[in-house]
Amino acid sequence: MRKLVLDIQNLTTRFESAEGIANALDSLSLEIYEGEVVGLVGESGSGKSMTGYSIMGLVEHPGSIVGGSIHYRGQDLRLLGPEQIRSLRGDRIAMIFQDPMMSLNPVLRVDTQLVETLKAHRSIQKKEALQRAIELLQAMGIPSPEIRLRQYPHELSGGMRQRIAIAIALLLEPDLIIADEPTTALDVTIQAQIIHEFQTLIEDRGTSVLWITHDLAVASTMADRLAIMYAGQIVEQGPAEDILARPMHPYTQGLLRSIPSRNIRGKPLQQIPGSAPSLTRLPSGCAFAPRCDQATPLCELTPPLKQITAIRSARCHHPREIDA
Amino acid sequence: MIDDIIQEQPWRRAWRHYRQSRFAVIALIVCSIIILAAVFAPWLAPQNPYDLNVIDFFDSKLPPGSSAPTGFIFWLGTDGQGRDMLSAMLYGLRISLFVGVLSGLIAILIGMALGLVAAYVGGWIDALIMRVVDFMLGFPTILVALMLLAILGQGVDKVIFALILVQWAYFARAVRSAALVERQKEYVEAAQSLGLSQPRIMFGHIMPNCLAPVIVLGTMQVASAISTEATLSFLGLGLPITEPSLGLLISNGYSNMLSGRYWISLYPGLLLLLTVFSINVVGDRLRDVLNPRLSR
Amino acid sequence: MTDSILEAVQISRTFTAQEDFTGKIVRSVLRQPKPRSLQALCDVSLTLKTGEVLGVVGESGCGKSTLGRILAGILPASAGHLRFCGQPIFDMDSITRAQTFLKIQMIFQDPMSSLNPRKRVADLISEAPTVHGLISPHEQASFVNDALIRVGLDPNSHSRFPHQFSGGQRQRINIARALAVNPEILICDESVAALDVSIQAQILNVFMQLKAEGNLSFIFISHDLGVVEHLCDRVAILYLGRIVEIGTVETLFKAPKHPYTQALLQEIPRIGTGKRRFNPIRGEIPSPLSPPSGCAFHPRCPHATTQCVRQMPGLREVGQEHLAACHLVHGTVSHLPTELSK
Amino acid sequence: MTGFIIRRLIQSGGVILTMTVVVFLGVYAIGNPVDILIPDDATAAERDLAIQSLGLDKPLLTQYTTFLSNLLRGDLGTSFVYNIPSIDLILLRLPATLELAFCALFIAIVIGLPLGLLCGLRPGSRLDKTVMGASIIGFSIPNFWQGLMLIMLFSVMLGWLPSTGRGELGTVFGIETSLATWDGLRHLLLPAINLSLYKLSLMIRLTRSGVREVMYLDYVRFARAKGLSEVRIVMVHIMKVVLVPIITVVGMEFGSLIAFATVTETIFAWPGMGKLIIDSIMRLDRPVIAGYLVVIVLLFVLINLLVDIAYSLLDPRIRLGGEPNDR
Repeated sequence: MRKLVLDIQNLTTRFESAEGIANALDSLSLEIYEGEVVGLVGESGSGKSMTGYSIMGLVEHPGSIVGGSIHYRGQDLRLLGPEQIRSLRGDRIAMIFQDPMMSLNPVLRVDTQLVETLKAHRSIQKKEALQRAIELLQAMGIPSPEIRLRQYPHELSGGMRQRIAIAIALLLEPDLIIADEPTTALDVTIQAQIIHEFQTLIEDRGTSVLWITHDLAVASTMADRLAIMYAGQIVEQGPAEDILARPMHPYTQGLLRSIPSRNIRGKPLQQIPGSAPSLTRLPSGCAFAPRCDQATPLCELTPPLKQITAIRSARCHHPREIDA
Repeated sequence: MIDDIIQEQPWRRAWRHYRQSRFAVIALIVCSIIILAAVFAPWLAPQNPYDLNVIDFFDSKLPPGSSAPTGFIFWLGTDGQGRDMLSAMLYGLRISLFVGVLSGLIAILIGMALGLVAAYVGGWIDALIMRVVDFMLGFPTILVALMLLAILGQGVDKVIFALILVQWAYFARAVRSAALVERQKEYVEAAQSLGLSQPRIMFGHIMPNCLAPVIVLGTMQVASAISTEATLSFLGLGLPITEPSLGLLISNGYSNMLSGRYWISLYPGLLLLLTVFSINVVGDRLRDVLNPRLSR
Repeated sequence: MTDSILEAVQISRTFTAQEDFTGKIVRSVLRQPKPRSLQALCDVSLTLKTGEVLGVVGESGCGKSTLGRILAGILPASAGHLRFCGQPIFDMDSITRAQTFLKIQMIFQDPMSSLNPRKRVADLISEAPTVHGLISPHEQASFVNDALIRVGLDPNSHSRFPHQFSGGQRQRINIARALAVNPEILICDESVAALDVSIQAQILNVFMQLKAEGNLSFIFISHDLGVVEHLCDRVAILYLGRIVEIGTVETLFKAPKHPYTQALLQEIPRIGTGKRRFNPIRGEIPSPLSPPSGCAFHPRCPHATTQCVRQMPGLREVGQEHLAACHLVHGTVSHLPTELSK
Repeated sequence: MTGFIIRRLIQSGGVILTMTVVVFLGVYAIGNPVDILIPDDATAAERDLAIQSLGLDKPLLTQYTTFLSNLLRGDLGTSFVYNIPSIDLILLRLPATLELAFCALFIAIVIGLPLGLLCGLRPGSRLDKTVMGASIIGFSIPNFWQGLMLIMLFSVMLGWLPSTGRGELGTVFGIETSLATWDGLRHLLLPAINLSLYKLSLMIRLTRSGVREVMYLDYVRFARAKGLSEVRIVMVHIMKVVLVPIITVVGMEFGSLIAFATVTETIFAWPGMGKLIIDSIMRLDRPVIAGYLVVIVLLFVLINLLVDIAYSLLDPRIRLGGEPNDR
């Protein structure tokens, strides 16, 4: 059995505002093993990005983690002091964000932003740090990295910037990378390039990845295991191919059926009716019940997370195996 | 249950947000009282400070709470001419507010029209308007007003003219930048695609969406205009002595202050401060409430 | 009756940076070159047949949004002409032209910014038809009612503001507003790109239902090949302002001829392939400010020859209703390595 | 970059030229210039002579060109009151005003920046609420009244500080300044505080809103995710971005300080050019007014030019000509 890198149990992150209390994450449990790519899939507002921030200790006011635990290699991150968390961030656990235009500081040169990351965690000479940066940029498919290093972010294309952000995340060879929709803003051909380079690098190093995305198709080409999120909860979890072939939760089933390529061309798409509920006004019981065509009176009670097989679990009263 | 909040209209939502700051609500109340006091000054003031028949020169410079031989009590004392300070202040407030609000409103109209035209028409018209705006904004308000009044001379109309001239550019710039942002939005293209006329798009669609910054800036500018007018009057370049605004009252009392007759200058000053302060607090809150980045 | 409802003939569009007086002086003092113009579209010819859905696919900066706006009459074209039912639009007098463009409506990408936040739904929908005299003021209420039902919205929501709706509902309002002036063509510019998958399916179904009703033709602009394959009858692939390939969805998706189309199709992530490694083409889309010589795709093309560097390929017939702009494809015979044509 | 500076130079030239027209019209063409430019006690013959020598009988355009050429030689007429060339008079008073404005700016920056930063980092905290409330008072108090109250409190009631004049001057590096002597400092303190209060409030608010805007951006979040220390995040990633617009505002505000110094100098009898201009307006000493306007315009244009250059040096997006990346 492979070793656990990250073990999240019953994590609850809450936001309080004038509109009410919202559980952005509601008793979320997720394990990530060494060298594993976990795809965290959900639609907007499902809490998938908040999962990343919660792990990194980057939940900002007015939000806070109110329950559960996050163990990184046996160490509970919630019990660590700010300085200890900081020393883990970027070193052992790194994160990449969605918008390549925004994740680099516009007034600092690329080399500054790379070197400062190394210097924050290692006592290293600037020259040596630059050398490592150049090697990594090359591996990320950036031509003539020496020139790129001396440029400012706005002189680079979106794809280049995202490559640099990924290189920064990989600099210290972390155990775990949290990638929050890193290719969503990019074109298909650039997305393919970046995924290709990223995959090569993490496989060489055996890095674990939490790949957060709204795009099931992207997740399916990347991930070993999938976790599907709806309204702050993981509603279904299991090996990627297994879930895509035999989804158990009605939401996953609906999601898969609404993807055009899964339907017969020109025929109406099967759709999930309605829209996702606001987190401040969740229905009691199963959050998906109002949109679910398989709902029964039982669904007015909150469904527990059911371990259906050794590797599959779903948060549903009536999980069914249906070929999508 | 869901519908209570969803059905809420934009203005009501803004008010709900505004209400959350008790400080700002108090400021709004104070502001309203001040405006009412100014509007109804002739009915509220115990004495008509312009009526020479009721003013007795022997009552001059009486401290607060003194009473005249007629039994009339000067709650805030009297000034150098023997006028009741409270009455003089109410009338002064009236003039100050009149000048500030009127100049602000006219400046808003001019600035908004020019800003919208600049943003929507673009090209050399935009360039021309904005060069003039930059030119105006390059020089501080007080300086332009000073020079203008030095050339024009005193008078209510001249002060208002000067204040309009120094203010319109702020509105033009604010409206233009708001309108440029709005113009990029797809609803403008949708309106074009639906064959709506240019004026209809400009005034019916774009303008209502540019009002938030104008309201905020307008509030702040009225406060600043009142303050500027007071400064000009204090320097002796603003309103004539026949129409004493708060600034002029302060100026008149200034020479008496060092001899201990503080009330002639202090009370009008406090009223001026309260007026400008409460308007600014309201404006500051409006900025938070109407900021689209914060409200969504 | 003519077969084609809208025809674009060699449409081009250049954007030139505005230069003011001081700018000119500075440029002459420093002996700088004239500001480069950006060729967003170059000789784009398209025919939209009555009742069909024509997809326009491309990556960012390929000019697909510019094309949509020119076809909808929002942007003027720099060159070329448009024919609506055989009539040249740009030659019409301004009133007839405006009436013609009213028949071509657009559905935008961002369901929020495409609705004026200060207007109620009823006003949003009824403003244009009222202004154009299509309905009289006392008909408004029932008109709005019908329009909302048609796109699957609750008619009681007519007095709400846009922010009180979810993203999918807003896009339905957009559709209702466009339909309110009885258009014959809908131009959908990335109309489902900003929506979640489950909502996207709802809106695509609205489009398909409208298509089934038979009164509308569509131009569907998208970067999402899956959606295009599902909805469209024919598809045009744009690269750097030019059409590189155009054909029916069946032939183009099954046997793409242009190397760019092949790369696109190969590189979209699909469900069912399982975990896999991509084999991406090199390089990035060149800047339209300085397009490459010859075939614009040659710096990235794995098969580029010296001819590709020198000479711009024209669109040629490569099959039935199938055109491609590539030197290496002649008729049905392809000179490309066969494994790529799969 | 060179293009940018040339562009600004041309625009500055345009502003100066426009302003000379405005000054010319304002001072020479409006009203009866003869009454203004010629002393009242002159005889009719002297008047005619003066009109001819001043060229007032010539067409307006000719008069303007004469005005311009005189201006280029630094000649704007002689003050009626002091009977010395107006430009000389103004340049004599300039150092006192600059000294005052610099001190006020210094106070505003040294106190305003850190306070604004602290408030911005802790929005909604008690410190933030107090400082923000105080800053509204700061820019609500009319400058002149605030000056009066300062005198009232510190000079009249407490008797700590003098209320008028510039005090004893010392010489540092060949420049005469009140900063060099204890007496001078005591005289400088009140007017400097008076002048700085408004700018201080502005500085606090600008810094705060800048910090608030930047601190939630993705690149700050990314900097946190990289594990940088909080000090580096605040001082480099946040402040470097926030300072760019602040520095330009500081430059602009320096100009406005010189203008507002007119009020402060009047109240505190500070012998700068602000007091001079008010006195000249009162006495209708138009050559001095014209001279003041010309000096101020040149000063402003110079400041704006420096600010623009500084801005383009600080912000790489402008410095490098910012080629549009998309579309």
